[in-house]
Amino acid sequence: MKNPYSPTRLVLLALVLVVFMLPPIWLFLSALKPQAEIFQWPPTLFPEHPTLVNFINTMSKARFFTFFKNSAIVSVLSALLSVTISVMAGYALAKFRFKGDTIFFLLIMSSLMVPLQIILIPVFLVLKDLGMLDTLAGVIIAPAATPTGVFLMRQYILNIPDSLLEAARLEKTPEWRILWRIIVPLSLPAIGTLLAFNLVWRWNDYLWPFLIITNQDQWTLQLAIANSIGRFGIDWPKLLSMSVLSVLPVLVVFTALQRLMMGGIMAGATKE
Amino acid sequence: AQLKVLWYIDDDAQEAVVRSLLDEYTAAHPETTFDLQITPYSGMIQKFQQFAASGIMPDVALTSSMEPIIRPFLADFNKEIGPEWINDFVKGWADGARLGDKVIAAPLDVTSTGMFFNTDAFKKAGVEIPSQEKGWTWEEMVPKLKQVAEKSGTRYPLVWDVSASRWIVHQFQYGNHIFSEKAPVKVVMDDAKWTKSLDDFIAMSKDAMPPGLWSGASSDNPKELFMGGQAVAYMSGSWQIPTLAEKASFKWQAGPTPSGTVRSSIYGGDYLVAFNTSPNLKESISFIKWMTGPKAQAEFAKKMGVIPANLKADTVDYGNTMASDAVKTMQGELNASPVYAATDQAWPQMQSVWGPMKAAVSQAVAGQITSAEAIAQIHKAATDAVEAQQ
Amino acid sequence: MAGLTLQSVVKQYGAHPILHGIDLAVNDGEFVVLVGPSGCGKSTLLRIIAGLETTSKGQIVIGDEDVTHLQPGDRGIAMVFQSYALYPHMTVRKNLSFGLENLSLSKQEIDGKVAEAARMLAIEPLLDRLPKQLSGGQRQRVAIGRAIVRDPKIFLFDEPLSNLDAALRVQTRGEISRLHKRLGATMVYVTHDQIEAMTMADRIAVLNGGNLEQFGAPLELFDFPANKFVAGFIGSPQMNFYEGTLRQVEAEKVTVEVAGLGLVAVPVDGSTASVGQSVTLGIRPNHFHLRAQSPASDHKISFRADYSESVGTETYVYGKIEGSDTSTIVHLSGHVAVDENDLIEFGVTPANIHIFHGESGLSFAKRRADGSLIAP
Amino acid sequence: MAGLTLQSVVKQYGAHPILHGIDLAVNDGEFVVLVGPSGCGKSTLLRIIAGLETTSKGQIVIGDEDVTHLQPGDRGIAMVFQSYALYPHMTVRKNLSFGLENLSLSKQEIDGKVAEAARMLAIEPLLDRLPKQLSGGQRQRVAIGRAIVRDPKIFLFDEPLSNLDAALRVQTRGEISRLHKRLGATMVYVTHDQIEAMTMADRIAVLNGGNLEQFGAPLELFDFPANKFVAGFIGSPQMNFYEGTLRQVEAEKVTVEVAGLGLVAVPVDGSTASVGQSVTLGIRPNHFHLRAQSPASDHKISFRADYSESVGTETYVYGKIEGSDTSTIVHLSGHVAVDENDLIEFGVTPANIHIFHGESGLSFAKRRADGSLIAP
Amino acid sequence: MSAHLTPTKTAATRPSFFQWRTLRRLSWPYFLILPTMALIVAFSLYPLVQGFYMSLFKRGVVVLPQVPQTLPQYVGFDNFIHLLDNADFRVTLLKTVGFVVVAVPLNIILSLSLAILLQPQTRLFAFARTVVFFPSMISLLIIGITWRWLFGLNNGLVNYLLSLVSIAPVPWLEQDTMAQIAVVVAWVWWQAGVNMMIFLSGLTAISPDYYEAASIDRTSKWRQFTHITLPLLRPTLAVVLVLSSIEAFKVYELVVSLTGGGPGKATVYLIQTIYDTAFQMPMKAGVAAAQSVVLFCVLMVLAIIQLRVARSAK
Ligand SMILES: Nc1ncnc2c1ncn2[C@@H]1O[C@H](COP(=O)(O)OP(=O)(O)OP(=O)(O)O)[C@@H](O)[C@H]1O
Ligand SMILES: Nc1ncnc2c1ncn2[C@@H]1O[C@H](COP(=O)(O)OP(=O)(O)OP(=O)(O)O)[C@@H](O)[C@H]1O
Ligand SMILES: [Mg+2]
Ligand SMILES: [Mg+2]
Repeated sequence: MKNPYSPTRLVLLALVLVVFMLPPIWLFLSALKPQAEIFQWPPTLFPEHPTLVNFINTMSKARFFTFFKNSAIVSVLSALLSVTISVMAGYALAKFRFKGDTIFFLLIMSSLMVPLQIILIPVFLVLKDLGMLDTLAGVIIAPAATPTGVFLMRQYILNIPDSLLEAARLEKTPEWRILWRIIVPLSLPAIGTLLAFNLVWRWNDYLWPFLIITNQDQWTLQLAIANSIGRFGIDWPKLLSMSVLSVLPVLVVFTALQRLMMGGIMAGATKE
Repeated sequence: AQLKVLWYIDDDAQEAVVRSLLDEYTAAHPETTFDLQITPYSGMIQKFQQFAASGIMPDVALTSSMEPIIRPFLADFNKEIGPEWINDFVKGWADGARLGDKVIAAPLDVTSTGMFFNTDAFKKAGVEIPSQEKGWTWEEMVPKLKQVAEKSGTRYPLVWDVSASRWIVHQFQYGNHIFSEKAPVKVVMDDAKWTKSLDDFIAMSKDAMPPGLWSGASSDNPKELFMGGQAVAYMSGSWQIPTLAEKASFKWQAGPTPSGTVRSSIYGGDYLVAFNTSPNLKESISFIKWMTGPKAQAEFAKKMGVIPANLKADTVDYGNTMASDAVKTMQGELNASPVYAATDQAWPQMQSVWGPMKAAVSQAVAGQITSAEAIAQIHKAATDAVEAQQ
Repeated sequence: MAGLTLQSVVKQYGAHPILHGIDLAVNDGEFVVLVGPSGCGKSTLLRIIAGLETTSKGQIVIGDEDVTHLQPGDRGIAMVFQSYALYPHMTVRKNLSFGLENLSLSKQEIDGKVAEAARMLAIEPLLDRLPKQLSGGQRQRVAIGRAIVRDPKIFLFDEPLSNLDAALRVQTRGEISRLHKRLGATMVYVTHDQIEAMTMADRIAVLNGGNLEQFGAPLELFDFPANKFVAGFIGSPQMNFYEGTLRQVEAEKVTVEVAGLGLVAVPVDGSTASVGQSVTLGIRPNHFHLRAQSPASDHKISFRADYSESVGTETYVYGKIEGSDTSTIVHLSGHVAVDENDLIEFGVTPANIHIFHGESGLSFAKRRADGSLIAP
Repeated sequence: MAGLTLQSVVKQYGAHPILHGIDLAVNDGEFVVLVGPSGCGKSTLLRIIAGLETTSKGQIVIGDEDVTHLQPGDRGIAMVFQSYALYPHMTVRKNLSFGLENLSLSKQEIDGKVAEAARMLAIEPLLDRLPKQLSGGQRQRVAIGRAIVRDPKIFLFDEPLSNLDAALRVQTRGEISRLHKRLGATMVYVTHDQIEAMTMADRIAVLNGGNLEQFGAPLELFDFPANKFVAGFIGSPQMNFYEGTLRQVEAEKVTVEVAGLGLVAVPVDGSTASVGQSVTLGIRPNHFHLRAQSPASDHKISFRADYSESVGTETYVYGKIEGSDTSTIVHLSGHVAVDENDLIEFGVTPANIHIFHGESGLSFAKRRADGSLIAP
Repeated sequence: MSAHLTPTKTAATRPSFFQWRTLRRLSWPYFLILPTMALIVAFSLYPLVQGFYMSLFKRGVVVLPQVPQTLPQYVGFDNFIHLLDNADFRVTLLKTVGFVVVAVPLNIILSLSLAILLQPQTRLFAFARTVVFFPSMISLLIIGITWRWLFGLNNGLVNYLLSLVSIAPVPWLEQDTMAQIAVVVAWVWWQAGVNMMIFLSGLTAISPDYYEAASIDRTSKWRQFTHITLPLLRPTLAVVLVLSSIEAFKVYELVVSLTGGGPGKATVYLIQTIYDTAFQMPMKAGVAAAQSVVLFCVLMVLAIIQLRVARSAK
């Protein structure tokens, strides 16, 4: 009965679209400008001489694909790892009562409050002791435990009825099979969303790769983007084109996984 | 063996230059190969601290400052090559490589800070730029710049890199410097004089520079403004020459950099360092020696558009008269500079003053603190640094 | 198949006791229904049998084996949950075979068992559907099917019909009963639905506050409740209770004085009673007969109607017995027109009247039709 | 107080019609129950009356006022939701007063109204509790209270009891009925519970697929259903239906041939019928009488029992009429022992048999007890 | 009913490997939680404890045994005491709190409004939701740089657009308050999408019955919002409040790339101070550690408050 397209709503909607779309669009359009035009005064919104040269320059460097590949490997594997251990921990915290469960939960949540920036050197020493420096494995494993992920999974798994697990136990199902065949498939919406989140987090992450990686062969895109800010200035064409190129895959992944997002997980997130 | 070489760059072209030189060395010395590791410049300090904390060092690194924290790891070239070798280099920059009776770095290139002008704009406005020999003072130059800007329709008279080392040149030119020129290092600041110059600088920033440029948060990029023909003059340094030569769409020239009570630039540039933790120390030293030797220096300087640090390097032809002239002018500014233009920045203590200095100046320009407070902060940072080193 | 014996099973959560020592012996092949008010411990008892909860004290024996410390999966038990607990992401077929895959059976054996169960429950056409594509009754059958395939010694049901609507409930009730007959398996069934309990059970166990109040055949509980609680709990609408005082005690008969009813002589065993003692008198709503249709030997009662509800085939009249303050419900068959404040005359056969000790609530013993005395 | 009239109310969602033109006139002070299968549009109709949905066509008149285009708040109605929709974060008192605060009433007036409603519903001790601290029945009363305080012209109830357990349901049913008597308000009540409909309604409206099938007093619907749908829908267990063919047609009687039943003569108006036409014959489960107790004029039926369920006071027997394939349910009062495959002889009074046109499903008209003809 | 009891074979019925199986069953949850705990301890808690320990020393980031002046000196709680009379740190702390106090409510108001505005389930609104969510998918570095550029005083698009309608250039990043506002704006812009999503799920969880009941009661839209939506959204609000407060306290990358902390030090917040103190000043790592302890405690207190709020809302 309520018409969602009332005039006030549409005006507000237009405003929202402008405010939220303008900066990314500006970024994108600027990447299509030749260097001289990027800082031209008065500025142009639409490129006067649109060109793909910035992209071509960026992509024609063989390195770019290495960075891209590294980013992809890191974000995919790290996200998978992160989701896996989050599901495990979330399951344990949601469905088992064991000695210390609250303490574990509090410890995990408290790590949400530790910004990496303030513990860089101790973390670096740990990484060194574990032999993870300058390896993609380090970038994949070190940031994999996310309190947010554990929290989301726990909230979601809480909603899976106990009776399903009990039914399975009555049927003599081994615990690992319960996890793999019941908990995992039933948490798919949450897993999908968390996966999407993790992909984005890891893809956009700068600090961890910077901390771990020195060798350029293992650089991720974000390192390459940061590197376009030099000692004496910014390599704008490179920065812009890399930024745009780095955002595109995220957008694609998100659009693909968006359906999962809307339904499942958020409901879990807030059901306190 | 394979040497791990840590480097920072400004753009892809520079990386290519470095790689080609490394390849050249490998061609001549097949047993030595390189693993070039590029790091974002802003992360160098942190990287070095990580390395120091964990004791894993590269074999060779490029550095502009030899962070105090890595100094204990640096190989002594005096021991490895002999005490005479360092005398081959530009003195002001070579002094920075000394630590006590050691030489802990090899000068790679030298930069000079100075002024660039858009000569097209001057021509359009019908204003003359004085000759290098004649020079001019700030008081003479600023009104001229404004006049040129107005007449030529250029947006801004003056842009200035937002950087502590570009700023301190202005102080140098009024005889102000931070540290004693000779050991033992002491803070020798005359706060009143410093404050006066800072006041002048602030006035100038309000008068002739784009609004907000120096308050530290501006999104405006002095280089892009100048390159885009939006500024008449640009206070920067010799490293801009290659880009200007390649990309500027107008005629330009370097200098004369205005003077205060004296003429001054500031020594800048990069060093190569080797680490005594390296298992390949001998190879690293040989490479550094080659890289800073006359032949490689000339090649490196030509391609990078920098001033060779090695005095024996052949005269460099930068392939473009504007560029060659500019390099010569910039070099001249260095030669005309007082001793402290080299020593101030050469003291290791200076490394922990740059940060507070930039913050203090930009706060003063932003009006958050008075000039006197800003200078006091700089003074304190310097004093602290001296204490911390003892 | 096997019997099930609970020996003084005690359960407490923390210091809070839930079951106070339950003894229960279920025969092999018997259909036992557990009833009792909400929170009395029915589900807990069932879950203890299944092994989903541990006992605090006591033993559980299935067949000859003490299973008290066995894991749920090792007890040879199948349970049908109130929510069915079907795995929502698996097809019906997969739901049925999932548990079997834990035993080392060949694919063929599994398929065979699934097919057999599906045939028995007539869910063959549904095998490839997901639970969400099934109706409530179909889900119910799949849940039972999942229990059947495992060939358990004992079936446990926890209120399996409470999610179904009335019509489906009637139907499924019949199906479970027939299944029980066909499989001859031991079944323990929790419900709070009177009709389910009465129609399905071989024996009913009435639980109250963690104690077993009575365990017997449905009609025995209905006709010879052991105490006031069981009398009130079994039968719908509830038995009407009246407070009274014992005026006369004989071996085979006692006389009770009740406000509004006067002196009522009831043929029960008076050996445990003494004159002057307070008792409660109980009359089931359906034991009131219109005076016109009741024999002269009936006790006569005048009833003031408050309002009535008629469902076409039967009529409930709400009101009070003249001279008494206790609300009374009368259940008449057929449609009877009653208006507010109507005075209706009823007769009640003395043998249908129950008497309970005022304090303990225990029944006065009655004689069965065959003359044997029922010990409460 | 005011009556309510719906004039050819049509509702469609998109192109999909939900209500096909409902005409309904509810008298002032009447208690009308809406029943019908799930999805037939009961809730939609109620929400249209409340103004929560717009009509696609047609008018809604309350008292003398056309309210079709008024906002819900301006219609002078109150609605009790199935979920009660009590504001969970407000105390009972606040829940009751929340709606009143929208009218410009003084604090005193509001308190007065709340106190009165609370007294009427006996929820005074609960006024400072939150809804979650209430039992199901108490919540129900608060929800009603929230409706009462506003002094609405019309009360709407959407399955208000379906969340309660059986016992509470019976009790609350009585309370709503009494409330209706006391307030004398017009009430429209949606339920899918037979007994609720039969016991509470002044008149019942039977909806099916967006059409009004019949609107009349409960017993009229039970005894004289307008068509096969209503006949099947009203009464539990459902009426038994048998397919047959019309063999003989008279003004006051028709004769039908049905497999297993043979030729059955039924006293209905045959004026609209023709010989050879296919008809459906309907007999309610409780209209079967044991032969021994049925008069000779009854139609005789042999019945093969399948199984039976006994609830102490009544017995349901499931099986088939000999010679027929149609499942039949028989409802007998009292406890009757029946075994599988027993052959039972029943009699059915012809006047209790219903006949429906094969195609349209419309009833053949019957005569009331007073001899008037019931037009379907 | 005291029926005969079947004799039982108690002793013989226990499986021989009872102990082992029990052990395995009991250790299962620990096994599940192990990977997460291991990583969190290794890369978060253990370094944190080390950081706490560092706060008791006067030392630099790096300790080199071969260089005596880098060796830590135990100073007890001096570093904390210094924090108290360090005006700079106090100012930064206050500014950070100020940022949180301004940005978080704004963020909540905006994202809640967006959630309500974009709630309808049509394609257009679904698209709009994606658009609003999009910034959260971009790295903060890029966000900072883009906004810095848009906000440029002399070369920014925003001021250019303003100049087209003859509004004088606004010093977005050149004036203290404006720059602080700019950081808030960019941060809110970046975070709004995530919170909007959480609010949306909270909103859809509120039964429409309440609104219908209220509309029958003639309740105005605004009263419905304040008396029904807000109270029922309280658990969601608590979650969003705490998560985004923690996030706001940790604001760093955005500031560094947007204002670099300027103008002057106007937008230097806690993490940047800690970072700069530790990495740019000699022998100040102990002080930085003390600062992080303070930050951790503030966040902990916040989280505890959240637990309280969420519990009382239940
Ligand atoms: N995990 C638990 N911790 C503490 N008490 C519990 C727990 N589980 C159940 N109880 C309590 O044990 C008692 C019995 O619960 P149970 O579920 O067995 O009742 P029930 O007879 O099945 O009731 P219903 O008919 O409502 O299902 C209740 O009072 C309940 O509150
Ligand atoms: N918003 C809607 N859009 C489309 N169809 C709807 C909508 N709401 C209800 N319907 C359809 O309208 C029909 C009638 O729905 P309504 O809720 O009135 O049924 P009902 O009689 O109340 O059923 P129940 O007994 O299950 O509550 C159903 O077929 C339903 O699917
Ligand atoms: Mg239960
Ligand atoms: Mg409905």
